[in-house]
Amino acid sequence: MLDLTGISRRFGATHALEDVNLALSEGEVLGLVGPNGAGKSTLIKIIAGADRPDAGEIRIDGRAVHFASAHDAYAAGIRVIHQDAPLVPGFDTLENCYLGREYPRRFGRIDRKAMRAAIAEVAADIAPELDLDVPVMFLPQAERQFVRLLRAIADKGRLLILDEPTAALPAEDAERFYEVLRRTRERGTSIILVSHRLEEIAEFCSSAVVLRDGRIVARFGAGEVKPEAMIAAMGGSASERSTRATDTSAPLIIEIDGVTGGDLTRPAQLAVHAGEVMALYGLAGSGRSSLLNAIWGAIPWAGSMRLTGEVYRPKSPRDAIARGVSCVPADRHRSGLFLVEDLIFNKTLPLLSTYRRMRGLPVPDRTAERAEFLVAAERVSLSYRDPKQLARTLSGGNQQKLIFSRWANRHSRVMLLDEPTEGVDVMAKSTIKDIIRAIAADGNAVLVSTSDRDEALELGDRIAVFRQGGIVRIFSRAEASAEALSAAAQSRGAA
Amino acid sequence: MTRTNLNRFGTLIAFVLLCIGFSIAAPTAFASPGNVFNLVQQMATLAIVATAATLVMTISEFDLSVGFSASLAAVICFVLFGQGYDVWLAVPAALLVGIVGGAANGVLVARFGIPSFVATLALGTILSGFAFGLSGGQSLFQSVPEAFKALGRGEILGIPVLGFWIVGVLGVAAFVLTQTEFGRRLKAIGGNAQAARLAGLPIVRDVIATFAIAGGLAALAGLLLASRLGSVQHTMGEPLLLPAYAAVFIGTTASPTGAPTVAGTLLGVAITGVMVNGMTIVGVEPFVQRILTGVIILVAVLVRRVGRAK
Amino acid sequence: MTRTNLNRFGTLIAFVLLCIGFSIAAPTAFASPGNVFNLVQQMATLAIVATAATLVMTISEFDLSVGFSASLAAVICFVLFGQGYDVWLAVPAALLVGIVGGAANGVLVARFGIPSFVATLALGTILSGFAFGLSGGQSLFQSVPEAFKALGRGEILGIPVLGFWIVGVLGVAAFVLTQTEFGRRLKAIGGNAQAARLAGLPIVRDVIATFAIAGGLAALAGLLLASRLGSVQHTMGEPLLLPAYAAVFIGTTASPTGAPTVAGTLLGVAITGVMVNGMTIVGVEPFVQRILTGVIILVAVLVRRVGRAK
Amino acid sequence: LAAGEKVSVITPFLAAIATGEMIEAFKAKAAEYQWTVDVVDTAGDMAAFASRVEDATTSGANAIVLVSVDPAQIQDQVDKAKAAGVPVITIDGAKNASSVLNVTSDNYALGQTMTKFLFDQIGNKGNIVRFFYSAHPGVHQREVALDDALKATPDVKQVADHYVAVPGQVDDSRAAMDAMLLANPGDGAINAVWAAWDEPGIGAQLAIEAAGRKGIIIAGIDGNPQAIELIKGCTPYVGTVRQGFGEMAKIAADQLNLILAGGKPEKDELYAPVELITRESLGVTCN
Ligand SMILES: Nc1ncnc2c1ncn2[C@@H]1O[C@H](COP(=O)(O)OP(=O)(O)OP(=O)(O)O)[C@@H](O)[C@H]1O
Ligand SMILES: Nc1ncnc2c1ncn2[C@@H]1O[C@H](COP(=O)(O)OP(=O)(O)OP(=O)(O)O)[C@@H](O)[C@H]1O
Ligand SMILES: [Mg+2]
Ligand SMILES: [Mg+2]
Repeated sequence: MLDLTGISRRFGATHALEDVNLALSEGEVLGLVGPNGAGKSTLIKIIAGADRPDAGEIRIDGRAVHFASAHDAYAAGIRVIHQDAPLVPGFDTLENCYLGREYPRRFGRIDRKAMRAAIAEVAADIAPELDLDVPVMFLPQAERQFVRLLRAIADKGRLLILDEPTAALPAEDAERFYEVLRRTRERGTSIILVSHRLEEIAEFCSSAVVLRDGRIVARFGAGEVKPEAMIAAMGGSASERSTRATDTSAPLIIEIDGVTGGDLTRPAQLAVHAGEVMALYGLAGSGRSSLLNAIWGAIPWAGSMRLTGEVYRPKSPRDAIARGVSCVPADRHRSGLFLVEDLIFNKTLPLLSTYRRMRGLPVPDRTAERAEFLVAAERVSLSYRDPKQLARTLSGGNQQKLIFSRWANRHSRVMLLDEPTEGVDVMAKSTIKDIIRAIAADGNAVLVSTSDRDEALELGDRIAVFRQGGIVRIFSRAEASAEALSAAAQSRGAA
Repeated sequence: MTRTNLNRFGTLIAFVLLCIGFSIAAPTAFASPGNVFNLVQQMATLAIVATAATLVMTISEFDLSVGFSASLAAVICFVLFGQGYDVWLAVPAALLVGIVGGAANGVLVARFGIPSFVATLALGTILSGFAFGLSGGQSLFQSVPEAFKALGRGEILGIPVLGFWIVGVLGVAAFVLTQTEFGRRLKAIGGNAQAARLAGLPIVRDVIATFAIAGGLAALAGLLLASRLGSVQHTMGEPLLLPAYAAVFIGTTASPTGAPTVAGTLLGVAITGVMVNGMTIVGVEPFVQRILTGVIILVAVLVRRVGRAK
Repeated sequence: MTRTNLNRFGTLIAFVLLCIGFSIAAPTAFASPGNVFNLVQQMATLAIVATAATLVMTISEFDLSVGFSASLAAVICFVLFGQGYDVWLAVPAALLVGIVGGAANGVLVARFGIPSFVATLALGTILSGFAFGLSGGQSLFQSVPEAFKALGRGEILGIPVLGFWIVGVLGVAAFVLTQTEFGRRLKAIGGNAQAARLAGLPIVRDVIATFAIAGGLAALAGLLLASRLGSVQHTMGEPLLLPAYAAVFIGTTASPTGAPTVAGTLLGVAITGVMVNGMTIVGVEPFVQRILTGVIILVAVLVRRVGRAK
Repeated sequence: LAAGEKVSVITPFLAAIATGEMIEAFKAKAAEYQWTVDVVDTAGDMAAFASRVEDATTSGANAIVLVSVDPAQIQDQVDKAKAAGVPVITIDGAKNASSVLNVTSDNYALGQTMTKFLFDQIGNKGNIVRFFYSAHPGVHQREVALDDALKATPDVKQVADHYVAVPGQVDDSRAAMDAMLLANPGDGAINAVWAAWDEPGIGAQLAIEAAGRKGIIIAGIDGNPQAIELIKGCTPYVGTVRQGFGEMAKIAADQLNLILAGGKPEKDELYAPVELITRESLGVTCN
């Protein structure tokens, strides 16, 4: 049904896409994979009418189409979730889902009852606890991702395109989503799925293409879609699972005692040793981010904390930084990046005062900033064109690496990481994991919240599982398994 | 009562307290039916211009030309009267000028990407030049038809005619913003233009339409003011600008998401209107009036914090 | 030449063309050293107020009180002169009032979360009330010390004193914004306040500081204006408000990311300044002047599109 | 004869009707003398006003005419014009060491004439309200005249006053009068409205008419055509004092002609005659 021939798109000196040819048949479920910056999102924007190619042709059912706006693509039956798709903050879930769609009406007025009926059905399957009437600006980040999913799925089309729909969703939440997606597939809707979780692709897609540097470098047909093969085509190799055990004799770096705050409604008890990586796992909205934000001083909290044995009461991230704590916040667009500033700006901002040319004179030394950016970018394998390019022009995964790079060469006593690998490709994921381990190995404490269950198992010396605003269990490496984590995260009854 | 409700009521409570205060200070004069009648009349033009500002702010833009459009519409109407044209021609012509001027703003903003602050100020300056030139800098008051005077004076069933205008214009605007697809689209454009673009909304068209409507409303306000006063000066609309936006912003503090609403704007208009009226009745010194105006506005927007969860 | 450069040059080219046009229309008068001298003097107050606006817009806020602060500072200074106080006391006192007023704006915005439009308009109204009360609503021009007049008049080495003020104030502001940690933080706050907070920036403190500096600059502008004129009216600063923001916005159209810059603002000030000066010299009718003003601004901000990639 | 001379006419208040009238009259007279007249308005902006005076000086104007301002408000610029040999005269301004001439109505006398008329109409006894605007030096003189008259006439009391907002003066005055009427209800609570110039008086008239209040009279200053219509129409508006705007402009032009020819005016301040306009003087009878 969809035919792309010779699609090219350039941004200045960057060839985001070069002569891409792709055909999608009716009912096909195609995986689109490739390293960060390969051009996946760009390709999707073009198919969705959100961007125009410099060359090439798009055909639907054999007829050439020219999408002047996203509306034209919509009218052709194309439904999309873009990567980091923006929502209208003041709109609730229902209104966000209906954006750009025909509203049901009664007596000339918009009929909310009908809107609710249409959305609630799908919502019950994907996110049963989502409040459909709260402006999304008041929803936690994970729930906003449910809103995006709902938006794409609730409105049935011919072709559904999903750009990393589950990047920050825990496996259990993602499974519910794929459940619904399977039904969509069975109805005969064609699907293009972008994901860095290659198991998902292998499990869900009947075919796959690998994009690299703007070109399609490999195609896999039915039965050939295997993670190892795709990684090889991307030019990387899979990482090993480490097998260390916690050194309980090492001093405690951070002690958390009865802390509540934000979504963390039940007092949390946690202590992390020097050299230890503590993974935080749980369903979306279970309180992991709130714990990290409390330690970061970003939200009001109650309870008590100690840092290297001393009382620690951060009132703002500033206090936390001063005590040697570092943090990569979740939700890079809202909480992390300065999209219309350049890469160096984004990298050096939190520790700007360490780049002074002369002590006491608050004037950053640009040469020093640049040098350090180059080192950090190398370290997180950031792919970029120019340190002065705007953060907006990086691909999603590279934006995530950029935020991570802020702290990559700082000596942090405590490192707080909230979904640090969201949208990051497999190769870079293992690089980041290595960095995290190296930071811990220096005698520091790392708390990493991740929605990737395998990553939690791989990274965590111990794994704290959260459920409904509290820690339900802390697993040692020996006790932990995918099944055990899922069971704890979803357990019903008394915690 | 939810947090949202408490928030919303904060500014309203401030308004009620203000009214109670003046009623105590000047029981017979302030709370009299006659004064309520006056208040409605005095607030009408500002309410309509502030509604125009509300629409434009819904798409997160500014329209600084509203005051100038109001003046120009009034001047054009009176110039046409002077040349013997009829109300049925002069009024639509004047409104049309407002709409076209507004649409031009919209084109500059949506098509040419000029920041709305510059575009509307520049276009407004042009409009004011025309108002000046057409009026010859003179006050116009001759040969005003009775039918025109009836637009903004007198009463129907004991309610001032301008009251009906307020209800009509603000009612329609509120309906459009909250109940129609067009209104939804405007909120989406203002809330996140990128999201609106990715959803395929006809942004350019909607932005132009919004500015055109705002221009039309400003022109209407100018005509009603001219009708009420029976005379036109080429600068008469200009003092409406800042109070109109002040009213919208005061209104936003009464909305949980901080978005402009017609109801909030009306509250903002009412607060400023009652304040000036009440202080004049009580006989507050001019300079003290200004100080109190600022203080009361600050208190009004701060009160809502009383009802806010920490 | 990159696209960025072309974009940046667009508005500058418009400015140069404007100057060339006037030089042709009035060769001896416009392009004379005496007129350049005048132009520098005439632009100084606006340039300084526009710099204040630039700082505040860098953190994505508005300060509508700048004009009122300028007036109040000038009034306070002259009232103190009238009571026999010395320049060395009166000037710092007046500046301090501007700084404190600005800091109060910052507190209202950063601590209490009031939209800056409302907070600064309300506070500005309070300031204007004080200016009114202190001046008694009258023009003040008695007992002005010579030392004060020297602040904003005359020349040093053939360059008008006010020229040094422009270079000094704008130079420092540009340095602060582009070269210092503080400037970097302001851009971060303006770009994404939430991300800035999570990156550990002292947002409340920086916002208060920004508004305080803006208030101080506005006060300085008011004093220089008073020095230049030798008299003070309690509303004298108000006409600076819209042109100041217009200048900043014109300047943003010359910046690749649409962010305010001191250089862009200066260009905006220069365009408006040259335009009015040139038209006066050429002798354009007042109403035509207004129309041309609007047209020229629109053309100036549209020219940059010539150099823009589709 | 000084034909072909370039004269710059500068004012911050062109939007004010009276100022506009003076400038029109001056232009008409200047046309007879074959001068080129450039009119500049700064819309209430004193800083711009100073700048435009500088521009006129450097652009080689042969004379500068300032309308409706006191030169002391921009002393430095006027001094510079004088130093550059450009004669400055003012219409409706004030005497100044650096200007050659001020042609004006005696504002104090205007205020006195109007006040006396108004007080006489109410039998020198009763309650008045005041609409004022001290920012304008001329208008302020009228207020001084009222203050003096109030002191001398203890039976007349001022019960309310309003500082008029400009622009928007008519609407603003109307709203203020609405409030004053309510704050002072009952017959005789207000007997008269003293308007420092006609436009606030027109606003007050609208409020009184809408409220249907009887027994209140209004007087203003300027001889605004709309006010004269109202006087003719047997409304509460009973009087205005016409400033001889045309006359002032004519005197100014004649004197300027003299100055341009190298002469000197007879005095440094000349007054145009003022004229009280009432129903009587207009020949209308009302009942
Ligand atoms: N607006 C833009 N301006 C300049 N360059 C851009 C722009 N958008 C994308 N690019 C560049 O195009 C290339 C492809 O980006 P794209 O977002 O399509 O990658 P991606 O495959 O989706 O990566 P990821 O897995 O990280 O999401 C990158 O080099 C990116 O920097
Ligand atoms: N009262 C509050 N004030 C400020 N921020 C809050 C408040 N309550 C929650 N938050 C923030 O809102 C966000 C909630 O998002 P998110 O769902 O990611 O966190 P969570 O509830 O901990 O769930 P998860 O387990 O998926 O991380 C967090 O960043 C949290 O710190
Ligand atoms: Mg992508
Ligand atoms: Mg989270």
